[in-house]
Amino acid sequence: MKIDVLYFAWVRERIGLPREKVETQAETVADLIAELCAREERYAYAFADLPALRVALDQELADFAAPLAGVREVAFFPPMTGG
Amino acid sequence: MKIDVLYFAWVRERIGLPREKVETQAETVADLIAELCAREERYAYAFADLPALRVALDQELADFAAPLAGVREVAFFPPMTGG
Amino acid sequence: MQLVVQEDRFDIGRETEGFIAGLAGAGAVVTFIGLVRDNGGRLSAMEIEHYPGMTERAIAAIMEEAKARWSLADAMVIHRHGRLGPDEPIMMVATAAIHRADAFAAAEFLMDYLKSRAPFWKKEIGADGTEWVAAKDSDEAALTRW
Amino acid sequence: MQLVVQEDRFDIGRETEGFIAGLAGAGAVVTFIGLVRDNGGRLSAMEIEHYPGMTERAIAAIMEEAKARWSLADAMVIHRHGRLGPDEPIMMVATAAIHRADAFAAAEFLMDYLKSRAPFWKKEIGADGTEWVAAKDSDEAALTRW
Repeated sequence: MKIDVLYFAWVRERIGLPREKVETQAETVADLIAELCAREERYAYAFADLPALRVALDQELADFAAPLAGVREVAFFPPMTGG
Repeated sequence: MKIDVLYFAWVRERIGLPREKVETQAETVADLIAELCAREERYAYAFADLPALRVALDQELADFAAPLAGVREVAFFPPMTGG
Repeated sequence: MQLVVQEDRFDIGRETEGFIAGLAGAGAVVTFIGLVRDNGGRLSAMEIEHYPGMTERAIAAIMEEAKARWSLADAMVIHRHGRLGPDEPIMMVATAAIHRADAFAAAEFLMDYLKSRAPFWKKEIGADGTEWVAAKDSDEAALTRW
Repeated sequence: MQLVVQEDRFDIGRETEGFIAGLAGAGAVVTFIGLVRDNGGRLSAMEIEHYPGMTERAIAAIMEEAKARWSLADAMVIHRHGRLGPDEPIMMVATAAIHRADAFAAAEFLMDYLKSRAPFWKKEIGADGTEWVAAKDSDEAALTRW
């Protein structure tokens, strides 16, 4: 399946791009992260400290164990600092 | 001694005037109220329900047992409804 | 610290902007605005009586207490008296702090004390006659939390 | 209910007055305004990144939750993104209710959730370089009280 993967804030800066299409068979968010980290150093660097990251599936906050079946958009970012 | 006595809101309306000078030997606020009530019906009417009244001595909230020695201004009014 | 007791209507937008323009470095501002409710069209005016002199003293004391309890960059209270029409602003409180929790707590504290400890009395003038607004037990109870 | 996410600066006074003009009969209005702090002159700008689409969804969900929890006449959220200078307004929340306790609680609730659940990220640009603002444990902890 093809998924849109988005990166924000310092995750975006470490990976070096705001979004990309990823062809993957990953079953969960954690699987997808493992696939990305295996690809290139900059992904491993961005995902080095998972507790410092948040993930949203189709624009809803989720956790790393969440399944990707049916998901079109995955976003990774640090804890939010709005307000 | 001569004291300025002020009335506000429905206390003022019942007594029929906003302020007056009172010549009194009352030692406490309660004594002063008793003196006023003995004077005329409209005072007895205004002071009929003491728990529904508040008193300020020289512009500071006080209670009915407070002494009047040195006080120049006594004010009677219902609970405040500012804000 | 700014404290105004006045009969004239005030401009909510301008007062808010003026308060903010005077701040140096505080990132969190809370305002409270109290408006005359028209009670579904039954109220034609509100008359606010106050105790000149004591009003200013009482509000100043409440503001000093707020300043002592929270870390505030600034605070402002405007309260009107006299005759007010429906939907007119009655009063306004503004607080500013570095942290929003301080600004919120101080604004709520100021409101709770203004309600029950500043010498104002409201009278509603409506089609059915006039009536002094009764103090609410809940307003007195609100003071116990501080 | 009004929800605006925009890059342009907004006029605090005009937004406050517009919010109030739209109310019917609610006597208590609370506003919160967040401003860019200049950190003693060391900050030259703040950049706010957001997640278009999710931002609006997340704020709308927070506002619905506030409406369900408190008796509100109206609520408004304005939040900016992009590059902001020192002392510029970042965002604003307004709530209106018949009772002030509802307006205060809903405004604080909206702020607590906007801080930690709406997808915005702040970056400080200063003389000493640039730095992403770190989320505070106290902001996450603030959510547990609701």
